[in-house]
Amino acid sequence: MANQVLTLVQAVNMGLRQEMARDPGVVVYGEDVGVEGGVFRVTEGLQKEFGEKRCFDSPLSESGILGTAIGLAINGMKPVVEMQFSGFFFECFAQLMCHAARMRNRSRGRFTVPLVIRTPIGGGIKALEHHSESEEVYMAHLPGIKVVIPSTPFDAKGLLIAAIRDPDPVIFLEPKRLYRAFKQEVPEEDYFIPIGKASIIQEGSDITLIAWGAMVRECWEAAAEAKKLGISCEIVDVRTISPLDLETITASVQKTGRAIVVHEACRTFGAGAEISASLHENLFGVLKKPVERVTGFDIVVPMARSEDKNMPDEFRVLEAIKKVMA
Amino acid sequence: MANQVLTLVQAVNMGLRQEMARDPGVVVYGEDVGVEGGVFRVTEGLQKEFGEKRCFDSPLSESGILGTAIGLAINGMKPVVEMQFSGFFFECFAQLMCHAARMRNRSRGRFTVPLVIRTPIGGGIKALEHHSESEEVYMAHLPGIKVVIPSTPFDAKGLLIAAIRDPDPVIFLEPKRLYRAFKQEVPEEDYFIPIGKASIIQEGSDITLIAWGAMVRECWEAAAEAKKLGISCEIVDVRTISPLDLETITASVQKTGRAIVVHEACRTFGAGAEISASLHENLFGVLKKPVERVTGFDIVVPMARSEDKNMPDEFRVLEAIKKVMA
Amino acid sequence: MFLDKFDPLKGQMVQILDEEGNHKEDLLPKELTPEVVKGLYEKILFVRLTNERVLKLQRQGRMGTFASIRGQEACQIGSEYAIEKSDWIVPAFREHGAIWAHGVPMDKVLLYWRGNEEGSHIPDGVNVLPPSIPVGSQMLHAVGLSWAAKMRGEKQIAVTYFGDGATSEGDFHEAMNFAGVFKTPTIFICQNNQYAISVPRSNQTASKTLAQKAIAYNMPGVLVDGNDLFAMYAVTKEAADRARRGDGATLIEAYTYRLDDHTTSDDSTKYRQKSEVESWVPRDPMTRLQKYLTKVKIWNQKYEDELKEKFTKEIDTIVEKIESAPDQTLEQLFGYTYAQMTPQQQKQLEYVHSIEAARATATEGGTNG
Amino acid sequence: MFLDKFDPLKGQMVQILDEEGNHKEDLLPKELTPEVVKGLYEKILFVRLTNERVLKLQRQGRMGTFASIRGQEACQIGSEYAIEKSDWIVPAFREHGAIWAHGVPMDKVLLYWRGNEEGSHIPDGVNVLPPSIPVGSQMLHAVGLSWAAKMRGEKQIAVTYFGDGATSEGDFHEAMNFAGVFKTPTIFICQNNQYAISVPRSNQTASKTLAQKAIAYNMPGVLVDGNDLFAMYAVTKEAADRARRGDGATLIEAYTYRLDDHTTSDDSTKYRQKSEVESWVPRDPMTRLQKYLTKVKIWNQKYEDELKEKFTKEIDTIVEKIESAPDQTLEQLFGYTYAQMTPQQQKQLEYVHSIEAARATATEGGTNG
Ligand SMILES: Cc1ncc(C[n+]2csc(CCOP(=O)(O)OP(=O)(O)O)c2C)c(N)n1
Ligand SMILES: Cc1ncc(C[n+]2csc(CCOP(=O)(O)OP(=O)(O)O)c2C)c(N)n1
Ligand SMILES: [Mg+2]
Ligand SMILES: [Mg+2]
Repeated sequence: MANQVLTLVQAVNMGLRQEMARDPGVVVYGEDVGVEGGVFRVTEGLQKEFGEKRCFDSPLSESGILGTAIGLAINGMKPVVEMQFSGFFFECFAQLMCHAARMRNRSRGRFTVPLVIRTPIGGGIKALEHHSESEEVYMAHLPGIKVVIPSTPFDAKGLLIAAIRDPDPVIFLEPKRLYRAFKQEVPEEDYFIPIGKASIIQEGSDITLIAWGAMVRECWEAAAEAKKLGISCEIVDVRTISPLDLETITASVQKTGRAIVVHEACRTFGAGAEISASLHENLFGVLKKPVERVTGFDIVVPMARSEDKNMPDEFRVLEAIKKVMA
Repeated sequence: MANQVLTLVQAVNMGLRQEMARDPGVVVYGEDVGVEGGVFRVTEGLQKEFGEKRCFDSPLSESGILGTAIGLAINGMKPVVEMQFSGFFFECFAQLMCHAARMRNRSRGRFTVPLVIRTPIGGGIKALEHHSESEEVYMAHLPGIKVVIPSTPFDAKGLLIAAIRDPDPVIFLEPKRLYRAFKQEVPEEDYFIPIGKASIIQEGSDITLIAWGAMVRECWEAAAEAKKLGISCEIVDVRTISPLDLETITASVQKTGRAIVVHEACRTFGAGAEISASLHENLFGVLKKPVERVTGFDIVVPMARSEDKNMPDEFRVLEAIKKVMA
Repeated sequence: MFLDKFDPLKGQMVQILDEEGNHKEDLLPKELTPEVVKGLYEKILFVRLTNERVLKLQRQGRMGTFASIRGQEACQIGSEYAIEKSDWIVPAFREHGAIWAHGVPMDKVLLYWRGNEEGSHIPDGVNVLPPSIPVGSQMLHAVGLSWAAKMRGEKQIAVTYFGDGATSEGDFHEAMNFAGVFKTPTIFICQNNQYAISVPRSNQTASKTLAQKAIAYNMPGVLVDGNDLFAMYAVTKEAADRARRGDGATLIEAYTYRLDDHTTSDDSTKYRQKSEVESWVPRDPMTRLQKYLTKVKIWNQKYEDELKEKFTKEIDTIVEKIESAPDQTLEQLFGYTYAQMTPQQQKQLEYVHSIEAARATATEGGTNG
Repeated sequence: MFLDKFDPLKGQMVQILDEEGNHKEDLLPKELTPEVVKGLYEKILFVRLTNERVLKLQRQGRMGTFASIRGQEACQIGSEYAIEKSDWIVPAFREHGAIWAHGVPMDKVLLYWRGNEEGSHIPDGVNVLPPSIPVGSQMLHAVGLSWAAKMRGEKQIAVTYFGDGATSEGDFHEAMNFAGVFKTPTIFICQNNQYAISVPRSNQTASKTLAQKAIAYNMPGVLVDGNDLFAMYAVTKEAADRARRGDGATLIEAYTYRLDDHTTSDDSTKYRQKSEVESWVPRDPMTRLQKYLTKVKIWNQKYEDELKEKFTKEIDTIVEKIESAPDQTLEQLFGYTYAQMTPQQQKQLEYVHSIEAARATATEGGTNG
């Protein structure tokens, strides 16, 4: 089969289409995912191809979407539901925490909830209020839930397929800033990216940059600039936030002795804290410098005109690299 | 005025009563807080004393409770609402995140939301499912919200008064295990414990134990055992989880060179991560040993008969002390 | 027949068997023969005796916090009898009657309330979800379960139980709305037992009945005497047939009363008058069944005494079983979070094993340190 | 008078001014004199012209994503006119008409949509909450605001606006229920514009009207022609009087249509027929007002042209003002999270200042690094 050159939106769409074709139990629903094909067009064409029973609009009701999906999943279906923006995710968080995350445990394995929640996350597209937040740590702190986030079209398709076939509930975060940011070759075939495995996307020897989603590209660009200054950066794309692949991350930092974690979410009690803490705890005496965190600030995500002031970018990552290497 | 010897429940009750007497804008509501006086009797007698307009039952509707409290607070009242158990807190989390936490910022100070949410937190009383969780980090990661948790009756009254008089939304966490665990002298007078200040409750020179709520007592007891082994523990009662008083915590660890953070919540992406990360980042080269975290595990909080197996206790803290001092 | 004839806006309530044990012949479903009623009565008796025993064990410190169902047995046994074993039951936490009748062994029920996860390990083949403590949250699961069957063209339906308090939660609304929009084969049974802990029904919502809330979703809503086994059976049967026919969901308000405290942690004398409780005693669902069964010459004191003796022994066995049931192991506590343990969990499990070993040694040695 | 005469279950809808500009004299409130109607018409015209301008600016990249209100102006201007300036308005995000009429300067409205926080900085003395993007969440605030007034014995009420889609959210249910239980002086105005983005009203809920959802809370619910300024005024006035008298809340379903796309990011041709949109054009709330005002000899082309010219100039000034408005400073972005900055924020603010200084130097130097 040939490869196609796709955006992240198109890669997710391909993954959904192929999984719907493979497994008649896959149903896709959420607000505006049917006729409209989703506000970001991720589900475009699915209703046409598979009919209204496989891909359809739900009422405007996030808890309703997840709560019914839990029932569907227990009774043998494979719901892949969309929360239109992660900023509205907390409307369904009680269902996630009290039920989706716990049903396997509560029933000692009799009932499981193999569903996927897709939701666009993060800033960078100058959207309205509540449309640019990064809530990954809330989800990742929850035992029973897996949280993945791709940073490329290739990974997006592969992680989505893995998520759909996973026996447990998976939250599939889509960095909306990358939806159409670039294209990449994506195989037509079936493949998957294992959940729980980070990826070393660039090898280097001086310092490890750790990021996920849209921040991976900022690291990439900062690393290119750093190279000009003679600094060799290794880049870890975390890909799965929970369960976190500390093994890969730690091995990299063991080698480089220095690390920077980059995320959009606000700093305090953010996901970077766990990574920094774990690195320090596990590599005490090995680390040459304290871990740096380049993050969003402890403020409400600013509206469109000022959102850049909060968002970590290449420049801030590069400054951090220079600081750590100094 | 005389002191009274009170449990934590009684101390909170006294604080509520005195604030209701002082400020006619204070209204207390929630599920079963009126006639019943709360399922833990924290609001006992308030309806009788202040009438049904000041202390009353609401429908079984957490989002309704917080959402209306936001409106009340904006329009000049001072709602002190109860969420019956923190395990049901996520029913109102969207209101907390999208509105309570942001109204000051969104309106550039025109509207503020000075309200208090009281909720019992944590395990240790062999309660039913969903009644023993510790959700503090979810709340603490949210800019715009303050999160406090007392570990003694004295602090409970003082922090509650501070919370009620604070100009911003404050979550007042009540460690249910301590509700009636012990009594303490509590002054009749008006006093408050400043929000944002941790407290060194025991000085020591070898190691700093950092905890909040019910875990403070486990640290206390472990420290007493450690003393027998010739180890001198300093204990920091964090008291305010957000904004975290890193200054006090860091100063203590700067002195001792060693630290253990103890919390009931599950470990990964828990509040201990931020404390460990910050200590390592700020005291690089000063720390003699990596920070230890003694926490609940990454599992669903077990039901009553097994909850002890998950809960950090004196023994586990002491083992950690021995490990760090080894 | 009931769904379109009894209008909750007019305050009409379905009752077939009254407090004196008299029944309306025209409304009585034929299938409720004396023999069938006898079987259902025996279930109610068994459930009530078990409930009593648990309350006793709890007072002796041999049980955890427990939610009594005394007074609500007919709601549950009647409605359960109206559905197939292959149908789903999605309970709140006060439905031991319904879930046991549907196939959950009573020792499981008791283990749950004893605080052992094995109690919510529903046996294979029994289509009942574990109890749902978060009030109002479970009805959405029933919508999803029954919707799955509909999607596959199967005839399975789901019944979900919840309290009067649960109707105030947003999830009740969202569940009803989904059921309305997607015409799912779901039966919503609200056991209006007049209280949500201490909060009386009248403070929970301003609407005169809970059944009328169905109008907001273009769904039939019907008020039923929840202490009337016959009415509960008959109305649930009609709703089940309707659901199976593809005509969608129904809301049933079962008007009943919680004769005991909310749970064993509660003291209901704080918020309700003894006289109120007493006024409900004659409306006890068991009493009127005894009267009916007396008329059809099935019930007499000897019959009752023999049954009680038999059931008491059965309950003894159950209690022995749960009191000797092993607690959950560390492997079990970690092992069901995901299909596979995470690396973090593996490390934590190792750690806790070593801690427990050290603790055992310390305890043996008589000191901790 | 409207609230008890028009039954949504019977499909009855309040209309006073029809599409041809004919009115029902017996229903027309006396206070709607031709002069008053002229004033309201001018507001509608101003709002519509502003709306058009913003759409144009957006296409030129001079505005952020914007939600047009074309077609819904009468809903908003009519209902707003029925309340006092001291009353509260709690909008969703498609209520520029109502909030401007209530006192929010139009430059604030535009600044908000331009993505500047100063746009939700409602001026002192104006009782309007900032737009609420999370659908369905704001009605609870209106209940709380008006409840506060009731608690203090003041006569203030609150009006909250929301869409047809919002009725599916749990928070709608909880807000209605609280308003019912506590009899708060709240008016719930659902602008049923037939769509929630692409989802038609019929897929949102199975109930025939949204107004009938009030029955679940023992609250009056009334269906109103939302494109009829007179009806919107009259019904809102009755609800306001009722609320102020202490009789509690009302649900008004304003039946209207969103003539434009959901927002400027939307393309409504994907999900609705051109013919459907065209069928609503004759029902435009402005057209029928023009016809009415022509009859009472107020409206003519010259009047319209002069008004347009005047308003266009006013809008020019507003646009200049917002385009020259300063962006938020770092101090502003940090300074309103709490009454006082946290130590963490202080450190972060210092850091970002140093970063921005370094960035400025790097940019000057022409390199980054
Ligand atoms: C979401 C949520 N909020 C609060 C509670 C605490 N709580 C447990 S039972 C109960 C009352 C339930 O009343 P109702 O729905 O009428 O059921 P009943 O107990 O009468 O059977 C409350 C408030 C809970 N379990 N879940
Ligand atoms: C809680 C929540 N979920 C989803 C969205 C995304 N969204 C924005 S507007 C909208 C549709 C709103 O429809 P309706 O309530 O009818 O209002 P209208 O836009 O028609 O005025 C949706 C789904 C949101 N803003 N908030
Ligand atoms: Mg009840
Ligand atoms: Mg709409």
